[in-house]
Amino acid sequence: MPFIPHTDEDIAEMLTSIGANTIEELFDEIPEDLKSGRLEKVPPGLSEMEISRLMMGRAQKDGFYLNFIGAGAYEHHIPAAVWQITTRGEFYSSYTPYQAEASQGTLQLLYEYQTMMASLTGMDISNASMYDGASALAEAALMAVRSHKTSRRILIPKTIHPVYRSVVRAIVKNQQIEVVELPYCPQSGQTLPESLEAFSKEEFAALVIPQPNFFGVLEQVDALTDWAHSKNAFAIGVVNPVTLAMLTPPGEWGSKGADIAVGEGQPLGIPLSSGGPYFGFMACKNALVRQIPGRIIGRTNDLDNKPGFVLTLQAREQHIRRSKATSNICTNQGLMVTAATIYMSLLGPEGLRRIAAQSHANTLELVTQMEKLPGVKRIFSESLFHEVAVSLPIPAKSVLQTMKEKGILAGLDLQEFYPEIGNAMLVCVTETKTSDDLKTFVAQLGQALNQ
Amino acid sequence: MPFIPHTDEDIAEMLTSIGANTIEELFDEIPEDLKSGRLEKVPPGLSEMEISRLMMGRAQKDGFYLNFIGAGAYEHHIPAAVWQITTRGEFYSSYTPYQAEASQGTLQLLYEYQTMMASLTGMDISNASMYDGASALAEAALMAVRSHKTSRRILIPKTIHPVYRSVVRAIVKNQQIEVVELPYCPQSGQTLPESLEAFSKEEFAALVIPQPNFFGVLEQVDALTDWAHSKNAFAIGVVNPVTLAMLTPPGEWGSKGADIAVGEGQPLGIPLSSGGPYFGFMACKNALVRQIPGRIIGRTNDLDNKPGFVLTLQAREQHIRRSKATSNICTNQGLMVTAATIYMSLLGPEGLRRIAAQSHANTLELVTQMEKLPGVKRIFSESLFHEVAVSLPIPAKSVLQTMKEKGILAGLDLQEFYPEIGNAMLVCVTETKTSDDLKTFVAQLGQALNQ
Amino acid sequence: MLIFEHSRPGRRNYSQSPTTTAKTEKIPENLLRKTPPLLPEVSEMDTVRHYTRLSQKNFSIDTEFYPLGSCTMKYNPRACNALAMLPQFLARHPLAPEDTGQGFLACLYELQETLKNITGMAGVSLTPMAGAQGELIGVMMIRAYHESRGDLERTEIIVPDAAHGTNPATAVMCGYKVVEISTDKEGNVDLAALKAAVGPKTAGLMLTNPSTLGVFEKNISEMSRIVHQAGGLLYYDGANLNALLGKVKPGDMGFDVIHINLHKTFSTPHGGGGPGSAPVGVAERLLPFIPIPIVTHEEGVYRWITEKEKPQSIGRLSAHMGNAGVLLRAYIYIRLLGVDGMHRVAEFATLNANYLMAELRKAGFEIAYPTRRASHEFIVTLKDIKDKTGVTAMNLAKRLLDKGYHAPTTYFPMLVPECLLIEPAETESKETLDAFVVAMKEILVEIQEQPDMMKSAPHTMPIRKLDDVKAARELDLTWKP
Amino acid sequence: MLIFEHSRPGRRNYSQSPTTTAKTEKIPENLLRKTPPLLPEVSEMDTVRHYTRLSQKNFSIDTEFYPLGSCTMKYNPRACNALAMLPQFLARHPLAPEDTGQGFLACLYELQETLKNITGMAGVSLTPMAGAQGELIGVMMIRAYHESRGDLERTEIIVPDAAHGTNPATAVMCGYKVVEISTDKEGNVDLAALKAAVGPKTAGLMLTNPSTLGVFEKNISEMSRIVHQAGGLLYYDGANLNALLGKVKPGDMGFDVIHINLHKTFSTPHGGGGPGSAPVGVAERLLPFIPIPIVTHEEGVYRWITEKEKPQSIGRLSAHMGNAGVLLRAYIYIRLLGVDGMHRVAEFATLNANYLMAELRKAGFEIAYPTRRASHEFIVTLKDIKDKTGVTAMNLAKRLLDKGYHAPTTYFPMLVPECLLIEPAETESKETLDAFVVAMKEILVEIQEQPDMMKSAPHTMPIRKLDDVKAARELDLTWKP
Repeated sequence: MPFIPHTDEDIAEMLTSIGANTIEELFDEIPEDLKSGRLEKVPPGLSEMEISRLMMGRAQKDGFYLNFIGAGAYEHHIPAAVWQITTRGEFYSSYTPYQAEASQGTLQLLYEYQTMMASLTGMDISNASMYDGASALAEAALMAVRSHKTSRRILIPKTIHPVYRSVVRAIVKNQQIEVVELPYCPQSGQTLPESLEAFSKEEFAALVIPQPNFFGVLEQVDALTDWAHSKNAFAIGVVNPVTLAMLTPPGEWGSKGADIAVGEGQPLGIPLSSGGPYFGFMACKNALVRQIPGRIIGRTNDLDNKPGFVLTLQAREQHIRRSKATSNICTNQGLMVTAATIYMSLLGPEGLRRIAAQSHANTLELVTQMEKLPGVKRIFSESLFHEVAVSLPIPAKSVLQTMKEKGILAGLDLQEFYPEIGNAMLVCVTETKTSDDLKTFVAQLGQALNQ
Repeated sequence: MPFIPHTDEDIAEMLTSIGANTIEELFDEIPEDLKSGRLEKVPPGLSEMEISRLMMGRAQKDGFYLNFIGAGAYEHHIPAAVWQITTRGEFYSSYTPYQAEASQGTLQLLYEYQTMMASLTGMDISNASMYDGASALAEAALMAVRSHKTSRRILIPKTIHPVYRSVVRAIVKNQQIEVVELPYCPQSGQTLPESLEAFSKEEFAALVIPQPNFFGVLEQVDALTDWAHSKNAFAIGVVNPVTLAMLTPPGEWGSKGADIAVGEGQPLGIPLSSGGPYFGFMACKNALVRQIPGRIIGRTNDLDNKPGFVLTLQAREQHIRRSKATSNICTNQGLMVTAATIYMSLLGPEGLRRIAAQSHANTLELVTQMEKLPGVKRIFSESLFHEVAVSLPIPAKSVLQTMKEKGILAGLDLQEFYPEIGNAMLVCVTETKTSDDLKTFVAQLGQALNQ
Repeated sequence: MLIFEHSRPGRRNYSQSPTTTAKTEKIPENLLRKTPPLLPEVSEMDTVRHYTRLSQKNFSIDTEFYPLGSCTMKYNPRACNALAMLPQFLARHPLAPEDTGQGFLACLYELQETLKNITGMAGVSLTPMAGAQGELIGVMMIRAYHESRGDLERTEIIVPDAAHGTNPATAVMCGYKVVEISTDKEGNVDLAALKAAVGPKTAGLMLTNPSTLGVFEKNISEMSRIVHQAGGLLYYDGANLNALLGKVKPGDMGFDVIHINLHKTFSTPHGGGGPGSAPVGVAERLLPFIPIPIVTHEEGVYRWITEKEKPQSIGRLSAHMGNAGVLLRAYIYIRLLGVDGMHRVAEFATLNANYLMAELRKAGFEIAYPTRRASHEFIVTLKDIKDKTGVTAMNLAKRLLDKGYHAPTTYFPMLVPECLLIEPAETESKETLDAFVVAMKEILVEIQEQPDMMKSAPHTMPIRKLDDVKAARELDLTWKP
Repeated sequence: MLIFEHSRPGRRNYSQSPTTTAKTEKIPENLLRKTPPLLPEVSEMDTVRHYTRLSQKNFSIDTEFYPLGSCTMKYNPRACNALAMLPQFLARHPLAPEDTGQGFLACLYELQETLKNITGMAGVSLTPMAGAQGELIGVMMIRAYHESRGDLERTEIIVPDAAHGTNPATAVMCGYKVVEISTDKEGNVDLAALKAAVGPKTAGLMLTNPSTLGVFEKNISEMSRIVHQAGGLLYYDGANLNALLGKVKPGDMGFDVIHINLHKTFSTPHGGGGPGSAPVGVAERLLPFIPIPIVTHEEGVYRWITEKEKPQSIGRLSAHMGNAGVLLRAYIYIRLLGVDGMHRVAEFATLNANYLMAELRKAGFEIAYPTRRASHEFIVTLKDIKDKTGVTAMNLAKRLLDKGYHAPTTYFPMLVPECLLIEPAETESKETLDAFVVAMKEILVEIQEQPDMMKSAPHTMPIRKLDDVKAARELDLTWKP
């Protein structure tokens, strides 16, 4: 009986106390015809030794690759301290901090996290996290609509991560919210402010602005933000937190700053892990504080006037407001935020800036080297950050396949999401790659193109 | 400046307080001619990311093998909880528990360890550990000589781990202690009680008795212990703690029980790790408590009469007794013992018994299957535990080499230590091996013999 | 002390700072940050020390008993964490090709299949990242189902008044109107109220069984008939699945869609409030609408099902594969339990709950539904105590902290006054339950003898009772230098 | 509560118990255990909970400042632990062939070479498992050296009275007589006493520099000359190497043999009292005697040096390769520091010590050697305070625990009455030192105003002052059921 500590004596004594003869008797309120009998497809139990052998075998089968895929999930070095502390039982196995006095560790950490994220995004406040970047954007859209009163339409550029667009659509759909897509400039790779002219007569609750965008290109965030505000729409920034160590934060975009900033928190110390768990972040201006979904931690005082931390503004939440809540969201991604907070503390502003700067420099270096190969060209003219879309003389699919066999995941085939671009792949280089790695990449790419 | 938190301002303020102009000035008492200047061969610093890449590369180079080598270090499954708890900062980075009030965690754990080890060995008391099994045996020999008064001679059978014999020799040599070796029976693989007759006229401080011995064979411990006592010598048992879940503990050998039990603690949850850190254990009868080296924890009361734990009998130790101490030993292997204590708690008596029983069963199964191959024979007739010496038709060296190329470390070549045995290897099977592993072993051995 | 208060300008961790090479593109000036963000400038040691100390201020399963009703705080096996964090699993990019993740995908596939068998559903999607998202997805599928049939007049979701707050909140997020129905004295849904509520507007009924009152909904088959006859679908909130694991399959009770809180029943860590994970299971008729990604298996090769194969799918709800690492932990837990262990979970969770209920009743506590069996949890009400002494359920909860026990769930479900919802879970031993009863008895005495001390509890925590009103009125959500 | 008190007969962890197959050899009945050992029968969760809680009762570097003189309690980088515990390193058997451990052996080889460069010695062996074993090995080599020359009359080892207790204990274990020499008022070895002590019986001198008094032995070159002229060898106890790292090489000071406490200078974890690791370095003339195993390197291949290649070696002192995993941690630490970081260690350790000494002096504490620079540590004496108030160094030490600081080393070195040996180490920040000074000032006030409270400290630990005498008189070393 794995994980069940009862001895035969215990069971007998407990049944006596209850006044039952068997454990089965405790289920006597369940109609017999509903009882399922033995589960026929659940395998027999394994010992920890056996499951360890099985999982290690599977992990080894999956192996290690030299990875140049980004596209929303980024490989950064994670300091050893991050997960050694995060997986301490007191963080790992604690519950949501409803009992504040017994949860000051988690609560203070979340307050620190909120402070870091608000500053990183240039916003006034931050919640204690969302599920992931995509769902955070969907919640931001709902929040904008809730706050806007008159419009239920959201403008989203095509330069946003394509899956984010799908997720937003899926979530907002049932609330009669319309999602309108903005085209991008095939030369610059940006959402041009001029393209907004077509919408100048219409009303929108919000304009979504990615920085950098899915192609790794930097958008004209000031003009876009100001346009949104000129139209009385909210500006929602979708940002990569690591790049914010170098780039202007959403709170400083345009003349008034964006209203809401969201994004994927994964780059802040969360392993790639085939896609999760990650965490989304959401920060906003003070004016929107009562519309923000998710948990929020506040500092207050105890009976002795000592400072302490509590979940606050719970009146927005489902367990109090039920059908009138700002969202049905109940959990955050507590453990991931624990890791991210420790990560940001270990890096500090200068460390994070260097991560960003070195990722940027490595990407530029790689693209410079790649362009020396015949037929390989950077597609977009505008400044990029740490991702680059490159056109190839042959389909990306075959190039990626060949390089994979050499142990390199060279990038993402853009065919599925942007077929109009032709043979192209999206390549990301972070600080984790050495100049030898870049040389290997270029050499293998050269060979792959010649096959 | 890795790990040094000083800002330029800090340095300036600190120097001002000291009244010095530069940090270099603080070294002004050191004669100039002794100063070494720049270290010319220490490499430049790496970031954590760089050293991680380096070490992961080296680890992958070393790879994984299906291991059948034992010979003093044993591969057992280590529950995940063991090291996740052991590496908690409060255990990992704490100092020796001299300040008892600030070290009750480590002290109580060590008291629990002492209780477990005393019971496992059948002894009255245990110390808080030694460096490793080999040095523990050497300390046991010194302890026997200290306690014996009249003899400075120790009888050690050749069936003890050959390196243990070397270590004992190296350590006791300078104290004018003589080590006398006992032959083994080439048929049974045991130290025969009859072989002791030759020494019946001589005086010894102690007889060392391994169980199981280096060949994996079970010794006639009752007769050997009784012989020692009949000669007024101490009986020192050298045991594998996992086997003690099934085998008679030293404290119950013969009519009075052995006087001292020592051994290698590694099988109790310590990874193989190319040889260390492991820990030695030492337990003894009450009569010898003031002669035992190393740390000992005792339970006592505090000012409120609440029970608590302290280092005790420190009057034996070097930091109090200096040149009159029982040993120069100062540290124990605290962190390893932390792991072993958690391991024993997770396993319990029945879990440990099953580990032992399954290791035993697997070894018997393998030897049965191996003996079906022509020219492969179990060498010794007496009962074995979880190791077996097998003779081969060709030199073990070539067999081991061939099997290694197939990813199997098939055993230890006995040539170096016991050239008289001929072509032979010592094979160990623990509970970690499946019946598929055993089949693979036999199949590969068959092929290796045919090459 | 906040981490920011350890900070000094110019301090940094050199071993965490990569050297930077010169190469930079000319990024337009207006796109570059002017002032650095307010991240702490502290040493690695100070970070480790600060967060290690903070962690020690938490209660957790690894340190305390958590009889927290509706939350199923059971032991989180350390092996699940260790094996889900094997370096190859951590390093794998979500967009890496399927043939570089066959080991990972095999685990997910087997998890899907096992959950289908356990719940009796026809299909399972692992994508939801939390219980609330599982609910959202479930109700989205209900809506997609009705819409696919052109059945567009169904605008209401029925929810019992005892339900989790997420149920009505979710229904609203999916554009539904919520109709609440009442509970009878025995803790069952009022069948008459249900009959009165259903009709052509009924899209579905959301239900937890055992209910949040800790009792099995005896009339479930009849309810299922009523709702289905009205053309509605049945949604199962899997929050309390632990009580029925291996005993009753939601599919057999007539449910059309279900979410399963892996962080409850399958012991993935709560992590101080997440990440959760809540796979959804569906009956045959909802299969076309199930969200992707889903893993399929053909001739020894695992792969993702694509949008093209599921054109009616409600789509994607996360950027990648939901909380993949949580799924691995649940998979490992299930393999450790095995079929025998699985059947025992509900048995021993139920044994523990009924034993604790019996012992607390003997100790003098009032049980809210004394004629019923506890499922895996039960309710104690302090109404009488409060009327007589002024000591509230919250006071008792805080006093338990002083005694080294996490508080039970308080004031939920709302329909029982001054309630404590108590769920011991199957991994706690009889001795722990007995020690908890002793503490509860001590508190009964303290309530009589020291009511003022009780009202100002806790007394031994790192902090005393906190001012929630001040927190909400004078918002202090970020530290300012 | 002891783990045994959570135990119940028949309870076990099923996931940690392998299934057993029938096969057993007929083991003679007398060799089989009759009664099971007294190991706890507890659940996995109870084990995790018990030891997690126990850990929280410890002070540690990860939670507190440890100004513990002579122990060099600096930050233990988490990366060192993580990388030394990579699965392939953990899984490798010590007797596995060398070609399956080239990565591991490369680390050891580079560690040997780096330590040679740092210490200025001609050879290094990594085998010693602790400082005391390093000493033992060092003195064994001194003995082997004299014996190899037929110089058999050297029976004495000279040790300053301020030395660590291990020094004289080690000399005795090697069969030597110990000759103690005194210290002058400035904390230097009394040169006259040394001259008087040396002679044809002198095998060697054991010395720590900086000495345990926290000051640099100024006359070291002269001492070296005296001992060498008498035919003796110089042994360097590397306990205080942190103060000189990258500044002075022991080899340049004339030492013939040295041990290096990796758990001090190279930041391997103390682990609650071990494992340590203490490589020995030797000058040219001792090279033949150095213990094995040692790693060598030929044409890109690493291998162990064998007994045959070192026929005069004092042999093996451990069953395998000493504390291999500790060596890996030290190697990683050294690579993280790099040459620049290495030079800074001593500088900042010395800066911290001199700053703290200056501040404590200003606060009113009496410094034992006020005319000297602190090395990486210094001594405060409370003799005056004790004479006036009865409050002892031990009382102050215990009171510091209440304030969240580990106590300094007390009553060592023994020749300074009521002493506190204080070593802050380089990884502590100025703010931490300043906060410590504040606490020390508070204590000065408390000594005056509340001497009785001081004498019964500590007051806020999990336990109050323990009865050491009872512990030693009424031995209770194991729990009995």
